[in-house]
Amino acid sequence: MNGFEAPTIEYGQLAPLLLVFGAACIGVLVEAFAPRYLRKSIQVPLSLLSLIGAFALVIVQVARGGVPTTASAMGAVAVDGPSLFIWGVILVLSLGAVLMVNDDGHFVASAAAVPGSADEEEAETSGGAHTEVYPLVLFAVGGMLLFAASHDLLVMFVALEVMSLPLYLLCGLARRRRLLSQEASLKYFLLGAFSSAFFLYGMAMIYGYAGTVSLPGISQAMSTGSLMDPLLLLGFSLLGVGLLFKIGAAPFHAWKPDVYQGAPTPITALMASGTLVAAMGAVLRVFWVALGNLDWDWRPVMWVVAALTMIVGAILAITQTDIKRMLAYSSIAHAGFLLIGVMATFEAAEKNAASLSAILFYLLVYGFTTVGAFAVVTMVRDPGGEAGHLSRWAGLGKRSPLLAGVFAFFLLAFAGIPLTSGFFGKYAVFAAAVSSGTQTGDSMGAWMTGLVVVGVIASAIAAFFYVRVIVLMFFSEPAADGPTVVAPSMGTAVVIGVALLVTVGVGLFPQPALDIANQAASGLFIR
Amino acid sequence: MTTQYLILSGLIFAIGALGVLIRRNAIVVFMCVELMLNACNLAFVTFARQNGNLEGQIIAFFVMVVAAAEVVVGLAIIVTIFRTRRSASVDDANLLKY
Amino acid sequence: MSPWLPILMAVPVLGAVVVALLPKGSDKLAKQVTLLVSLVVMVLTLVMAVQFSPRGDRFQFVAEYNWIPSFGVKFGVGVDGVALVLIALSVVLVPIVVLASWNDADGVKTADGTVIAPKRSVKTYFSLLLVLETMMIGVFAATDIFLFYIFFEAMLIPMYFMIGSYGGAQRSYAAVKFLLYSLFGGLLMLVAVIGLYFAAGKGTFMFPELVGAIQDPATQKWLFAGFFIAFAIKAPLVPVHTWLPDAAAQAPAGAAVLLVGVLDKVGTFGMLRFCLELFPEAAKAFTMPIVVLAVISIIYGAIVAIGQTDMKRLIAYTSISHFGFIVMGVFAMSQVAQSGAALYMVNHGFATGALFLVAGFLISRRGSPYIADYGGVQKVAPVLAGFFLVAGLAGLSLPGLSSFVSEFMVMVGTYSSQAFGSGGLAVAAIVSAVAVILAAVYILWMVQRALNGPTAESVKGFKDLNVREVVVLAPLVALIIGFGFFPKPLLDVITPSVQHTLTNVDVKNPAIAEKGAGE
Amino acid sequence: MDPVKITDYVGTGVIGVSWLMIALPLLGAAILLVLGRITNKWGHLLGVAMSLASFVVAVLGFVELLGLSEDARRQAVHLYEFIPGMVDMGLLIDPLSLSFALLITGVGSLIHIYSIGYMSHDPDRRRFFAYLNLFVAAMLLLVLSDNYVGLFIGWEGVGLASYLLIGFWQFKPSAAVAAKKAFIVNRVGDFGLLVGMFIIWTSFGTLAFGDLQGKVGEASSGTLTAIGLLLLLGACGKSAQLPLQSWLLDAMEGPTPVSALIHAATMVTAGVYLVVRSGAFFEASSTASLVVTIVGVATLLAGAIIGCAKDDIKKGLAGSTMSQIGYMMLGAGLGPAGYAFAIAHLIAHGFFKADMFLGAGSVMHAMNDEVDMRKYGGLRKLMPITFATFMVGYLAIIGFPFLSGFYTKDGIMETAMEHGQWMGWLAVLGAGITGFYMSRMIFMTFFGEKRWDKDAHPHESPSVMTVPLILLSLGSIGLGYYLISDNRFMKFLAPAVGLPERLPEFHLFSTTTVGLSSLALVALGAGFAWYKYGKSEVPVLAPRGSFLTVFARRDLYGDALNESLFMRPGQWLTRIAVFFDNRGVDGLVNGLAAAIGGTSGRMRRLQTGFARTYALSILFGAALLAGALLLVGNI
Repeated sequence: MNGFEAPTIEYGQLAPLLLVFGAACIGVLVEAFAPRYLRKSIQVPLSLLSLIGAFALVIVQVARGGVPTTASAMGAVAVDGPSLFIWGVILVLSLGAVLMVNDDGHFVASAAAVPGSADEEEAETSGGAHTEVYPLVLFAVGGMLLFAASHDLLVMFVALEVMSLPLYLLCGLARRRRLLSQEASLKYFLLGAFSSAFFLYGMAMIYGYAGTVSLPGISQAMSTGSLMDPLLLLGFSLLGVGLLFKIGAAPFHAWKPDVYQGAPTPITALMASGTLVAAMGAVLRVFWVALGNLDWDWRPVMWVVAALTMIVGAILAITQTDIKRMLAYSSIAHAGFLLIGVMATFEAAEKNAASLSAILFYLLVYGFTTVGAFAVVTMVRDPGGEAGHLSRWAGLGKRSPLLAGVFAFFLLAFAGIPLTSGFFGKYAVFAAAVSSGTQTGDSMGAWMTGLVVVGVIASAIAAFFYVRVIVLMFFSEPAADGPTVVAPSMGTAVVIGVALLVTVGVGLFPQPALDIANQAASGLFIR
Repeated sequence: MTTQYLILSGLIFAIGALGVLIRRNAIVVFMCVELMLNACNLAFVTFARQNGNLEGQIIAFFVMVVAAAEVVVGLAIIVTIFRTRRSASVDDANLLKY
Repeated sequence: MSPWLPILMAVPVLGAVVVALLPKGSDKLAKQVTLLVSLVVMVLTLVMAVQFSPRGDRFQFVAEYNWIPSFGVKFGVGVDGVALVLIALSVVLVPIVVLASWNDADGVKTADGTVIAPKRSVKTYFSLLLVLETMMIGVFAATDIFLFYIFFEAMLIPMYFMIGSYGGAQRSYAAVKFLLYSLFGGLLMLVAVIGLYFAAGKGTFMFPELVGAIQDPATQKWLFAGFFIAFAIKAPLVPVHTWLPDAAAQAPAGAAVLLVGVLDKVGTFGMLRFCLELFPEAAKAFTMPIVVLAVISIIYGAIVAIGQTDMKRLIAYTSISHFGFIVMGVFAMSQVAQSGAALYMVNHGFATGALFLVAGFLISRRGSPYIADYGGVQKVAPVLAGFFLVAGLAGLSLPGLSSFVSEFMVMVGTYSSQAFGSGGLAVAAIVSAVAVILAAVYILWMVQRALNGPTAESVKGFKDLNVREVVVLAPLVALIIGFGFFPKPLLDVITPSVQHTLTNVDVKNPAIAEKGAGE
Repeated sequence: MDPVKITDYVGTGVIGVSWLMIALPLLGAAILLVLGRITNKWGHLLGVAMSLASFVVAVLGFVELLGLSEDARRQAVHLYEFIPGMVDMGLLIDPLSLSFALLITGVGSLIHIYSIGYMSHDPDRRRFFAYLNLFVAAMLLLVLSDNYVGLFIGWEGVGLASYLLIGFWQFKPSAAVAAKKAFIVNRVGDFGLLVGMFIIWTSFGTLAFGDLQGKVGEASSGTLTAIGLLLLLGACGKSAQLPLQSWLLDAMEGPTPVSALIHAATMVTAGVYLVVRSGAFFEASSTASLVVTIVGVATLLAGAIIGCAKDDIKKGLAGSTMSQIGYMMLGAGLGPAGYAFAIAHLIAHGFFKADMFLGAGSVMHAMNDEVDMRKYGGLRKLMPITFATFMVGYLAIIGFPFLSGFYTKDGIMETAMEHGQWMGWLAVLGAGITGFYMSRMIFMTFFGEKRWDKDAHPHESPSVMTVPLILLSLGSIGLGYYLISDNRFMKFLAPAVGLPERLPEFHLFSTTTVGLSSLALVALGAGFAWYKYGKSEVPVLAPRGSFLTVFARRDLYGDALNESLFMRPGQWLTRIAVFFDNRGVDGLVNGLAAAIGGTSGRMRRLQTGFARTYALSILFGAALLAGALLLVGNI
C-alpha cells in the first residue's frame, strides 16, 4: 500500500454495464429537467435503446474480443463467459419487461396520492404517469448485471442493493389494487433489508477469516487455512441466507408469493426472470468460485435446501387461487430445480462446465417462458384490473382460444413436458446432477440421484397445478361475466411472440441455444 | 483483544434481529435493520484491525452509503403506507397471505 | 438413410397444421382432410411394410440425424418386426377412428333433445388426432431412447386434450388423472434414461449401442425399475391401473380406442424392447414378481370387470386383464410367449377397438353408459347387436378370432417357459387360464343385459347402424376374423424380432430349438 | 392292434378337398349373416343346400377312404401354416372323423330340412339357418382337425353356435340366461382342455395328432394322468357330464331342431369324441380312464333319475341325453374294447334321439309350443306319423330287442361288466330306469286321456317335417344291427383307435346275464311306468311328489349347488373386488392426492401475511443453515 496507484478500468469490457447505468442516470436527469409531457417519449426510447445497445455491446464483445480471462476493474468485476451469457439473457428479458412497462395501466399515476382520494382521481384524469419507472428499471437491470458479474463480495453487496432498492419501489407502484402493491413493497423492502444484513454480516465473518472479500482471495485463504474455522462456516451460512433469499429458496421464500402477487405484473416478470437469473449467477460465483473448497460441507446442507425448495414450491402452489401467486410458487420450485444444478459439481473442476452450461441453459429457457407467461397475465383483465383469481380464468380457452393456447403452452413448458423448452432445461439440470453422481468414488453419488428423484416427484406434483389451470381454461365452461382479453399492445405482443418462439424453437431444436450455453460455460468462471 | 468488539458486534446484530422480530412499528423495525448493518460495520472495522489491512474500513464506508440509500427508499415506502393506512404497524399490512 | 419413417411422421403433423389453419366453418372439410391424410399414411405404411424383410436386419428403414449433439441425442428411427406391426396397427386404427368420431365434436343430442355433449371445435379435435398419429408412429419407430421418451411423454398432451375437451361428464377429472399418472411414471423413467446414459457412458442414447452396455447388476435393477414403473403405469398393470377405467370411460369412443388400443401398448412394447434387452439380468431377477403381478392383473381385472355397471369402464377393466396377459407373455422369457404377447398387442388393438367403438355407437343412441339402461337392443338394432357380439367374443378370446391365437400362445409359452426350470411358471399359466372363464362371464353378462331380453322402453326408438358406422366396424371385424385364422403374416414379422430380444436377454427355449431343428 | 400311422395325403381325390366340408356351410353362414335381410326369401334353402353339399363331400370322402387299404386309412390333409413353429392347420381323415362327419352332415341335413317347416313362421328363420350352418362347419372342424388347436377352435365354435341357438329367442330372458349359462359352464370345461393342451405342448412339443403318435409313452405317468383328467374336464363341459351337467337342461330353451341337432345328436357327443381321439393318453393312465368310467356311470344314473321327474318333454329328453352320453363316456373309458361300442352308440343315439326330439318338436308344433307333458295325452291318433316314429325311437333307446340301441348299449354294458362288476351293474340299473322314464314319456304324451288347453288344436305336421322323422326312425331301427354285427364298426374304426386284444362275439340276441337282466329291468321299468301313467290318470298339475321326485325335478340340486358354491361367492367376490378397487386402490391414489392437497392447504397457513413471521422464518433458516454447517464442518 505504498502510494497511490491509479486503477485500471477495462471500459470496453464493462461497456454494457456502464451504458445501462449511464442511461439510468440520464433518465434521472430527464425526470428532473424535461417537461412532463415530453418525459415518456424520451424515457421509453432511452431505456429501450440502452438495453438494446448493451445487448449489442455484449454481442460485439463476444464476437470481437472473445471472452476475457482475467477479472476487470482491478478484480472487482468478472466479465467471463457465464457473465456475458447472463448479461445477454438479462438484457433481453428486461427489454421484454420494459416493453410491458410501456403498456398503459400498470403503474400508478401518482404514488404519493392516497388510494381512493381526490388526489388520485385527479392524477389519473390528468393522465399523469410515473416516468421514473424507466430509470428505476434501468438501475435495477444495471444492478442485476453487476450482481451476476461481481468478483468480490463488496461489489456483490453493492450490486445487490442497486438491484433491490429500485425494485422495492417499483413493487409499490401498481395502478390497481394499490394497497396490495404497497404492502408488497413494504414486505419486500423490510425482508430484503433484513436479509441483506445477514449477507453483510456473513461477509464480515468471511472477511475476518480470509482478510479479503475478493472471491479468489477467499478461495486462496481456504486452501491454506482451516476449513473448520467457525468464522468461515458462520460467515458462509449467513452469506448463503442473503443469496438464497434472493432466489427464493426455502425456507427463505416467504416473500416471493406476497411480492409477486402485489407487484405490478411487468415488475413481477422482471423479478421472476431477471432477478432470478442474476441471483443464480451470484450464487454460482460464491458457491463455485469462493467456496469451491468447502464442497463436502455445503453440499449436504444444500441438498436439504434444494429438496425443501422444490417440494415447498410444488406443494404450496397446488392450493393457490391467484395466478400470479401460483406462478410465484412455481418460481420457487424452479429455483429448487436450479439448485440441483448448483450441486452438480465435480472433483475435477473442468468437468463443471457441463453443469454450468445446464444451469445457464435452464435460466435462458425459464426466463423467456416466465416473461411470456406474465405478459399473458397482463392481458386478461377484469374491470378492476388484471383477473388474478384463477376462477376468472375458467373457460378462457373457449373465449380466446389463441391466448389460452399460448398460455397453456407456457404452462406445459414450466411443467417440463417434452417438445417444449422447459423439458430440455429440466433434463439438462437433472442430467448434470446424475452425471456428477456417477463420478467414481463420490459418496454423494446416490444422494445426487436421490435429489433428482425428489426433483422428479416435485415435477409431478407441480404438473398438477399447471394442468389445473389448463383444465380451468379449456375444460370448464366460461363464466357469464368472465374477464375480457384486451388487445395486446405492440410491445406485449412482441414479448409474447418472442417468448413463444423461444419456447417452441428451443423445444424442437435446442442445439443452437445449447451451443451458446456450452460456449459460455466452457471457460467456467474466472478465478 | 478484538474478541470483545466482535462479541459486541454480535450482540448488536442479535438485538437488531430481535427488534425486527418483535417490534411492530415499521420505522422501528427499519431502525433495527440499520442497527444490524451497523453491527456489520463494527465487525468489519474490527476485522480490518485484526487483519491489518484497510479493506474492512473501506467496506464500512460503503455500507454506510448503502444504508443511507436504503433509508431513503425505506422511508419513502413507509411514509406512503402510512398515508394510505394511517398506521405504521407492520402487522396491519397482511392482505397478502396464504 | 431411409426416408420412409420421417415421411410417415411428417405427413400427419403437416395434415394437422393444414386442418388447424382451415378457415372457420369448414368443419366438414376438416374431417375430409383428416380422413384423407390418415388414409394416405395408412397406404404409405402398408407399402413400406410390404418391403420389410423379416429375415433381414433387425432394424430396417433406419434414419438418423444428429439432433442434439450436446446431449448425445439423435433423431434415430427404424423399425423391427414388433414396432412395424404396432405402427401398422396405429395407422390402420386412425382412419377408422376418424370415421368413427365423425360427429363426436358436433355435439350429441338424444332423440328427445337432451344435450349429451355440447358442440366443440371440430378442427381442434381432428388436428389433435393427427398430431397424435405422428407421435404414435414416432414412439414405436424411435431407436433413440431419448427420442422414445420424448414421444412417450409428448403424446400425453394431445390425448389429454382429447379426453378433457371432448369427453363425458367427468372428463376433466379423468384427463388430469390420466396425465398425472402417466407423467409421474414418465418422470421416473426420465431419471432412469439419464442414469442409463451416464452409467453406460457411451455418449449416445441409440438403443442398439446401449444393449449390453450396463453390466453392473445393481445398476441394472435400479434402471430397470425406473423404466418398468413407467411402463407398468402405461400398460396398465394392477395396482397402478385405476386411471384407465376413468380415462377410457370419459374419453370419446374414438380417443378411447387410440388410448387403449395404441397408447397403452407403448408400455408393453417398452417392456419387451427396453426393460428386457437393456437390463437382462434385472429382468430375470424380477421375472417372478412381475409375472405374479401380471397374473393378479389378469384375474383381478376380470373380476372387477364383472362387477362394472358402466359399459366403457367394463371394457377398460377387460383391457387391464388382457394387458396382464401381454405382460405375462413378455416376461415369460420364451419365444412363444413373447411372440404371443407382441401379437396380442396388435390383436387387442383391433378387438378392444371394435368393442369400444360399437359400445360408443350404442351409447351415442341413448346417452347413457350404464348397462342397466339398455336391454333388448338386438330386437331393434340387429346389426349393431351383431357387431357388438363379435367384438365381445373377440374380447373373450373366442378361438377363431384373432385374440385367441395370441392369448393361447402367451399361455402355452408361459406354461412351457424354462425361466425357472421346467414348469417354473406353469402355475401362472394355469391361474391365468381361469380368466378364460371369467372373460365369458363379463362379456356375456354384459351382452345379456344390454342386448338380450325384452326390449326396454327407452331402446325402442333406436336406429340400427348407419352406413358410416358399418364401414367403421367392418374392417375391424374382418381383421379380427382374418388374423384369427391366419395370423402367419403378423407372426412371421414378429418372431424374428422377438428372437433378437431373447438373444439379447440370453434365453434359450429348448422347445423351440427342437422344433426349429426339426424343420 | 394299434392305430395306424397317420400319413400325409398325396392323392388327388375328394379327401384332398375335404376342407370343402367345412368351407361350404361356413360360406353359407357367412352369406346369410353378411347379406342379411336380402337373403330372407331363400336363405333357408341355401342353408339346406350347403349342408347337403357337405354331406355329399363326406360321402364321397368316405367312399374314397373305403377304397384305401386299411393301413392307409388315416390321411392328414395339410392346409396351411397356422401358428408358425407351433401348429399347422390340417384335417385328419380317418374312419373315426368320417363317421362323425357323416353323422353330422347326414343328421344335420335332415334337421335342416325339418327346420324349414318348424321355423316357417319365425321372422328370423334366415338367421336360424345361418347359425345352423355355422354349427355344422364348426362341428366338422372339431372332428376333422388333425391337431388340438383346430379341434379347440371347432370346439369353441360349436359352443358359440350353441350359445347363439339356445339364445335364438333371446328376447325371452330365460333363453338369454340359458345361453349364457351354457357358454360359461362350457368354458369351465374349456379351461381343462386348454391346460391339457399346455401340458401336451410342453411335454411333447407338438399339438398335432400325427406327431403325437408313438410319443405318448415318453411322458411320466403323472403327466399323462394330468392330461387325461384335464381333457376329461373339457369333455365333461361339452358333453354335460357330471359335474358340468347343469347347462344342458336349460339349453332346451332353444328351438327344438337345435335341441335335436346340437344338444342330442352331435355337439354334446364331442366330449366322447375327444376322449376317444385322445385314447392314447387314457390308455396310458389307468387313473384317468377309471375316472372317465366313474364320470360316465355317475352321469348315466343322474341323467336317468332327472329324466324320471321331468314333465317338460324336452327336459325329459335332455336328461335322457345326459344319461345316454354317460353310457358313451363309460364305453370310451373302457379303452379299445369300448371305443367302437361308444361311437356306435353315439351314432345310433344321434339317430333315435334326433328322431325323438324332432318328434317332440312336431308335438309342440301341434300344441302351440306347449312342452308340459301333463297337458298332452292321447295324441297318437291325431299325429300318427309322429307317434310311429317316436315309438321307434323309444323302442330303440330302451334297448328293445333287435333295434339299434339294443345292440350298441348292450355292447357297452357287456364290456363294462368285464372291466368291473360295479360299473356293469350300475349301467344295467341305468337301463332299467331308462325303461321307466321313456315309457312314462310315451304314456303321458301319446296315450291316456287328452289333457290339452282349450285352444290347442293338434294336427299332424307337414311332410317337410315328417319325412326327416321317417328317415331318422329308419336309422334307429337298423343301424345298430348293421354296425355291431360281425364287429363291423369295430373293424372299421380299428385304423383310428385300434382293436382290443380279443374281439367280442356277436349274438343276434344275447343271453348273457347282462343282456337278460337289463331286458328284465327295462320291462320292469316300463311296467311301472304303465302302472303309474298309463293305467291311472295323470294329474294336469304336478303333485308335490316324494323327496326323491323333488330331488330329481331340481336336477339333483346341481343348480343349487352351483349357486351356493360358485355364483353367490362369486358375486360377493366381485362386489368386494369392485369396492376394493374403488375405495382401496383408487382410494389410495385419490387419498394421496388429497393428502398432498391437504398438506398444501395446511402449509399455506404458515404464510400468515405478517412480515415479521417471514423474518422469523429467515432467522430460523439462518440458524439452521449455520447450525448444520457448523455440525457438518466439525464432523
